[in-house]
Amino acid sequence: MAREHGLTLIALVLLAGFAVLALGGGWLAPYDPLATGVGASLAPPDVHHWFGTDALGRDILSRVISAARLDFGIAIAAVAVSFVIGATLGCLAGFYGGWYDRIIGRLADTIMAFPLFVLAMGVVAALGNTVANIVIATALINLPFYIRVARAEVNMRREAGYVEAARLCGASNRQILALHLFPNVLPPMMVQISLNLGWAILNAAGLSFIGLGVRPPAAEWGIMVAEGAQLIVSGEWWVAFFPGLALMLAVFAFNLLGDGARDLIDPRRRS
Amino acid sequence: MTEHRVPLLKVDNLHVQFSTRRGIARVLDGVSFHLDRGETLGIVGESGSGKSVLFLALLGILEGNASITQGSAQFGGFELLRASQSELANLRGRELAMVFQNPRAALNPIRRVGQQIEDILLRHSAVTRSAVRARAIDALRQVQINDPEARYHAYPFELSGGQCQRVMIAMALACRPALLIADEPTTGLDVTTQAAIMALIRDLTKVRQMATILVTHDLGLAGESCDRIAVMHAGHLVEIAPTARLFSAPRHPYTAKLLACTAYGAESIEDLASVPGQLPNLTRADLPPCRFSERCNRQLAACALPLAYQEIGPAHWVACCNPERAEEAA
Amino acid sequence: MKPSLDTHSDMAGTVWAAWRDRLARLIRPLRRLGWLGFLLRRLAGALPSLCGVIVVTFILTRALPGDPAAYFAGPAASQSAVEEVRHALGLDRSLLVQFGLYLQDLAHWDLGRSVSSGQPVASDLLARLPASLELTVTALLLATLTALPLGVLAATRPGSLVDHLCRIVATAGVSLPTFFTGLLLSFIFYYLLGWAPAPTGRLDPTFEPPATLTGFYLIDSLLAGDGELFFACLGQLILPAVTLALFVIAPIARMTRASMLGVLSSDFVRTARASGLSRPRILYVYALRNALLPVLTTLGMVFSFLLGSSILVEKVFAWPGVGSYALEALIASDYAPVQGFVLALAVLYLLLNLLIDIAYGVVDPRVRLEA
Amino acid sequence: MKRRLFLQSSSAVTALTALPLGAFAQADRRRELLIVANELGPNSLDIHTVGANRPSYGVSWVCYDRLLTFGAKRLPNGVMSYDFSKLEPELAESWQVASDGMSCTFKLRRNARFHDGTPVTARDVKWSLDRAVTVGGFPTFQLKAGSIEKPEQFVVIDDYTVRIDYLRKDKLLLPDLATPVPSIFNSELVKKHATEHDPWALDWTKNNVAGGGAYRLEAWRPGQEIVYVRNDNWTNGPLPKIRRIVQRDVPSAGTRRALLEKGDIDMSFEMPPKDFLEMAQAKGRVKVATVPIENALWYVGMNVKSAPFNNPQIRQAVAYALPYERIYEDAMYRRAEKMWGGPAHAPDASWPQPHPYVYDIPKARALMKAAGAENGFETTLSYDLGNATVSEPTCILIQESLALIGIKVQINKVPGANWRGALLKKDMPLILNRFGGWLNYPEYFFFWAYHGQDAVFNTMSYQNPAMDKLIDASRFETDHQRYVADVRGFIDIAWNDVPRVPLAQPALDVAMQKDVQGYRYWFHLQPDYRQIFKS
Repeated sequence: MAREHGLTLIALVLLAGFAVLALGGGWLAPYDPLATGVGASLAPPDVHHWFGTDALGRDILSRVISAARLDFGIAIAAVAVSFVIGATLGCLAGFYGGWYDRIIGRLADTIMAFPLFVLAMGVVAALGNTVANIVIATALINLPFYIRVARAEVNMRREAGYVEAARLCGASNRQILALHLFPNVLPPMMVQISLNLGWAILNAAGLSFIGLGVRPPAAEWGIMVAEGAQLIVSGEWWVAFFPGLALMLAVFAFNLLGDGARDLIDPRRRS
Repeated sequence: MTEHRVPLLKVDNLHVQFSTRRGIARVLDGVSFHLDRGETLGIVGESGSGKSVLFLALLGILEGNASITQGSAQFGGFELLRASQSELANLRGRELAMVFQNPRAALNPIRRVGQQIEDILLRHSAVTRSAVRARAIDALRQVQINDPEARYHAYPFELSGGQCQRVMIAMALACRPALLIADEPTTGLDVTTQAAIMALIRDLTKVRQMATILVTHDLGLAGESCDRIAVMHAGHLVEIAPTARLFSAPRHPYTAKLLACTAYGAESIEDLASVPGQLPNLTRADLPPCRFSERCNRQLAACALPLAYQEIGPAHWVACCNPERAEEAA
Repeated sequence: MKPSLDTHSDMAGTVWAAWRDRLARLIRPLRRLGWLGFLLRRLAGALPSLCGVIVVTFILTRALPGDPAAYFAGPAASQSAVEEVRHALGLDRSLLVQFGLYLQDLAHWDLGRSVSSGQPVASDLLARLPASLELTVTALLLATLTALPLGVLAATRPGSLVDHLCRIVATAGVSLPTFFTGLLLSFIFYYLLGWAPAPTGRLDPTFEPPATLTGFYLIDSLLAGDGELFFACLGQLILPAVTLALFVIAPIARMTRASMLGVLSSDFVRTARASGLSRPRILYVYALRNALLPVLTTLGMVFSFLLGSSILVEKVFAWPGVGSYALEALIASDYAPVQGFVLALAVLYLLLNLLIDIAYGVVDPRVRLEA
Repeated sequence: MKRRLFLQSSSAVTALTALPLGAFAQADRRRELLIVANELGPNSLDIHTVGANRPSYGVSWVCYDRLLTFGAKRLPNGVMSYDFSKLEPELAESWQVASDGMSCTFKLRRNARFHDGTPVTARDVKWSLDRAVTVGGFPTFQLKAGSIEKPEQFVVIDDYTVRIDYLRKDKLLLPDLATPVPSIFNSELVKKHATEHDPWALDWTKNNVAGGGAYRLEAWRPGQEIVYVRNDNWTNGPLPKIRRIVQRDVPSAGTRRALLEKGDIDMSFEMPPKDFLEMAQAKGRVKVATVPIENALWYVGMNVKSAPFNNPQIRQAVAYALPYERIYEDAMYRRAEKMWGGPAHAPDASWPQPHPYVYDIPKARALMKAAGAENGFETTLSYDLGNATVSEPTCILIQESLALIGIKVQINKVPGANWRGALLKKDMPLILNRFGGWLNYPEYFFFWAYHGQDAVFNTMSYQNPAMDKLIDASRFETDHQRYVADVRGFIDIAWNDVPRVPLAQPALDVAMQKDVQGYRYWFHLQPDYRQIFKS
């Protein structure tokens, strides 16, 4: 039990660290993350540049730090969008059933019928590679998960006693949904949100890797790994390694947190 | 006269605790009783009183977070609580068999019932693969299942609840155990089927001279089938007496209340609203020695002393310092 | 009173059983049809999704920036030459007309022609699909064979060190971007250690690919009886398959663990334990088979995941599959292959789900017989 | 001829003696096998087909023959190159320009055969040239550059003689015949596959080779690999030494480098400049051959049609604000020729030559002020994602540098194939691009890149009648003095108006194993396997 919480605690500490980086990045970074030539190009890690420098002599540590804000920003924005839209649609589908359910269900099915990364690729390629579009694409592919979770939770509870009671007390459908059903959706959603945050970061990085990510010279972990990828062979491992590590740790932390949350919520674990 | 015989099962001062998120729950606290060969003992109590845990502990199949802290359980002279898992596994199903409530869920949903019986036969008897099928069908026939050859191939979901319970009984009796523990065998069945199942258990155990323990909520059911009845409350065995005596002269306040309620026609203990309060939270640190004391209207200062059993009649034991007087219940 | 009750219930039982039998005999052929009907219904249920996919794909590809007409017209073409090509390609018609043309072509299994490979998309996809399938299926097998034991191990010792270790390993796997894992693995095992063959696709250039029977090199080389070739193909396959597998071990292991935990605490496992059945029998014959049901559903999800991330892995390992094909086409704004690819994958995904339904039916008689 | 006979017999002897020695045979086979890995493979086997990509030119080059080819020369750095000044026979045994200079007669080799054994005749030549000038698109455009425009120009005299009539005296005509476009097809074979909709059977030649070149096609798996096998009956040049060539598509540059360094492939053309630099410096088992690409330039283009770049002073300010040296060092890794800091006026008619601008921020600021733009402006710098390895760092350096004179630049990467469409629209204010011409003349370059005809490569939409006049004059100028004056004239205009600022002349690098010999640079930048052998 203690170990389990230990892992979740580690995840929280990691995420708190990343949050500090994301919020205080500009103040913490030793150099301007965009300035070229602050060091020799492709210098290995040393006292001045802890993570080394990249091909244009930019400080990788500063770039990794400043990327935290962008990556977390993308992930949080994407998850927020899909949560708001997905939960709303899911609640409507679960509560009213009928055509609502059919149409919203089909929408979710259609999205799910695509390999999701492919869909994200297509959306970004079609709309153009701006941060906003990456957010939209990531939000879109996460949407079905939120719809399904919300729908299932609401559907299960819509005949529950307290809902009937509320109805008898004259609560409107909207009030019942907002006050009595929606709160039940939140706990399983938290799990989904935590897992999806990690996934959103991975997704944005994957898009960057294939050249559909944010624009240069913005620092973003995925782009940095992609830039560094071709340097691994010639031995300049640090260019890809540190951003890759940051990326992995962030996703790892979100996943651990999501797992921890799931164990708290999943009744099977309580037995 | 009981002292002269070696009982089939003798449980002495059994303590079991669960470690839960909220702390340690002492779910069995000093439970002692014995059972003779061929005897039928009823164990009654509310849900959560520890009746099922008692037998899971004896069989060695408690959940991982449970531990037996104290006590002994002699089965035919064999110490169950200190036996290894493999020794226990050899006993289970062969010497000690159990029938559970909710037979549909208690059968593997995706395995043919015949195969499930065969699994036990193959495990415990020297039956050959070629002969095992006939034995399984025979076991089905003995529990009076129609067309056992066809039912052999059925999956649990294709059978009615009563049929499933018959299959469970067939499984339990397949290796002719010395003791059958029937844990709420009729829960979830309709009334006529309940009676049929009880009759089946009674008949089969009688024919084979097996000892039976019937775990139930239903005092009436226990009264119809059992030689003696033990009453459990919150991990304590509060009273044990021959059936007739228990019904006529219950001494523990809890038993008395139970009987009073039953007299008003409540079907089972679960329906009783009139026993005030509910089972205490077993993880509490300040649990009183008598766990009924907080629900009891006969509380005395002596109730704060350690719980003691007293034999207040022939084979009649009660764990109460202020038992009801015999006349009152009559 | 008791005996009479007994006979009564038994009589009722007999009558009921007789009826059941008669009924069973009557509906047995129908049941078989029901099985088929179940599949047909599943297929029909997937049709709206398929239509949705077709529409979305069309809109998406038409929304792609870039101008195929300019590409086709060649490097030195004037604006008017481009317009001519545009007209020839039908790209100057209204979207609705273009969609109609697209549907018409689809009905003839014509997925259009790829600009970048110069081939009909359908034949490109057919030529490349086996490569992708060989990779993803191997990865899926690899992941399943690793994740199932891991999940079972974790479930039998919940909260133990093994459980947490499994979780950390699996979570770390899913936290690694596949392209990063792929690069790292090939750097270590090919460049530094020299254990793996060069990441140059399905086969070392010094070998001839086996005669195409199934398109799966592993199977074809075995059919051809060429052991050396088989191991050469296997060698090329290992790193990309491991890269992909690492990514999906976590969801399978997690689901196995959760499902096993659920099943292990279920009544019928308690019955099995109370019957003294051996531990392996309880674990594998009783618990695992039941626990597999939700795992099967997860496998469907995971496969979709695999197809998505195989794109990145194919890029890293120069794997000539449909993923790298679609990626190149997408970067080149080559409509037809992207469209064809997405459609093919959606169909593949639907088929896979059907396969999972069948597998579900095989494992779970309730689905098979109650359908 | 004698030499080839000797080679054949000697290889037969080695083959015979080597039979019992398996290992030796293996090594021998490896020596006759060339494994190449490139980023991208061909999308067509026929350069005439619509949308054929650059690697397809390479297929045409080795699987087909032309009437003429170029000779070879050794460059100062020791690398062999084709020689633009020296035309040599390929299918034509000899050729003769008429005394009036208005036609040229070609005598074909009598022993030339297509892959299927059919003799190559004058009818095949006419059919192939007819096709090239008729199908439209790139082949037609390319031949037009040498004034080869109409089927009537090609006259069959007899089976082995063909004459090309000139429309005008164009010095590019004969060199144009040595480009990959006028490849000679087996016309009878191709015609069998012609249809009403497709009279030139382009659909068929796209997937089938109907040539008589030094290599036959063994297998083509589009997007995966192309495999050539030597045409042992080829007699239109020295028989190649390499018997079999496997050219794989390996999209990841890092992987290609690893493959080379491990010795698993023999050759690779496309790699980031940094890798070439390091491999060249490492002096390991890999060697790098580097040749500046003739008539090609990296440049920053400014759209002169609209503000702010319609102001020449702003364009000059940009030209003074580009960090040439850093781009050369950090983005191109010196795999290029410097093209800045030259004299104020073009000293000669050589091309490309350095422009007079240097990195000088104060001067740039002054020019901005003079243009009334000292407060700067915002703009977008676009580049082709296909060239990202060089373009992206270059753009970042430019972005940083232009910020110093108040120009805020957004970087916009355009996916590869959209690039051409984007160029065609001519609405990008600022671009980084690369352009080169096959035929090595300055006026050829300027005709595409600066002429007011506004071809797609005039990405700046630059129009200047004075320049057009000089370009047109120089194309057909026969007097050398006047020609040089014309060329220096239009170069000076280009330097003064700076619609585009050249950054550097790119180099073609090829990395190969030490034992790979005989590499030759060609203007089409595709590998010519015919000269390659292994030591």
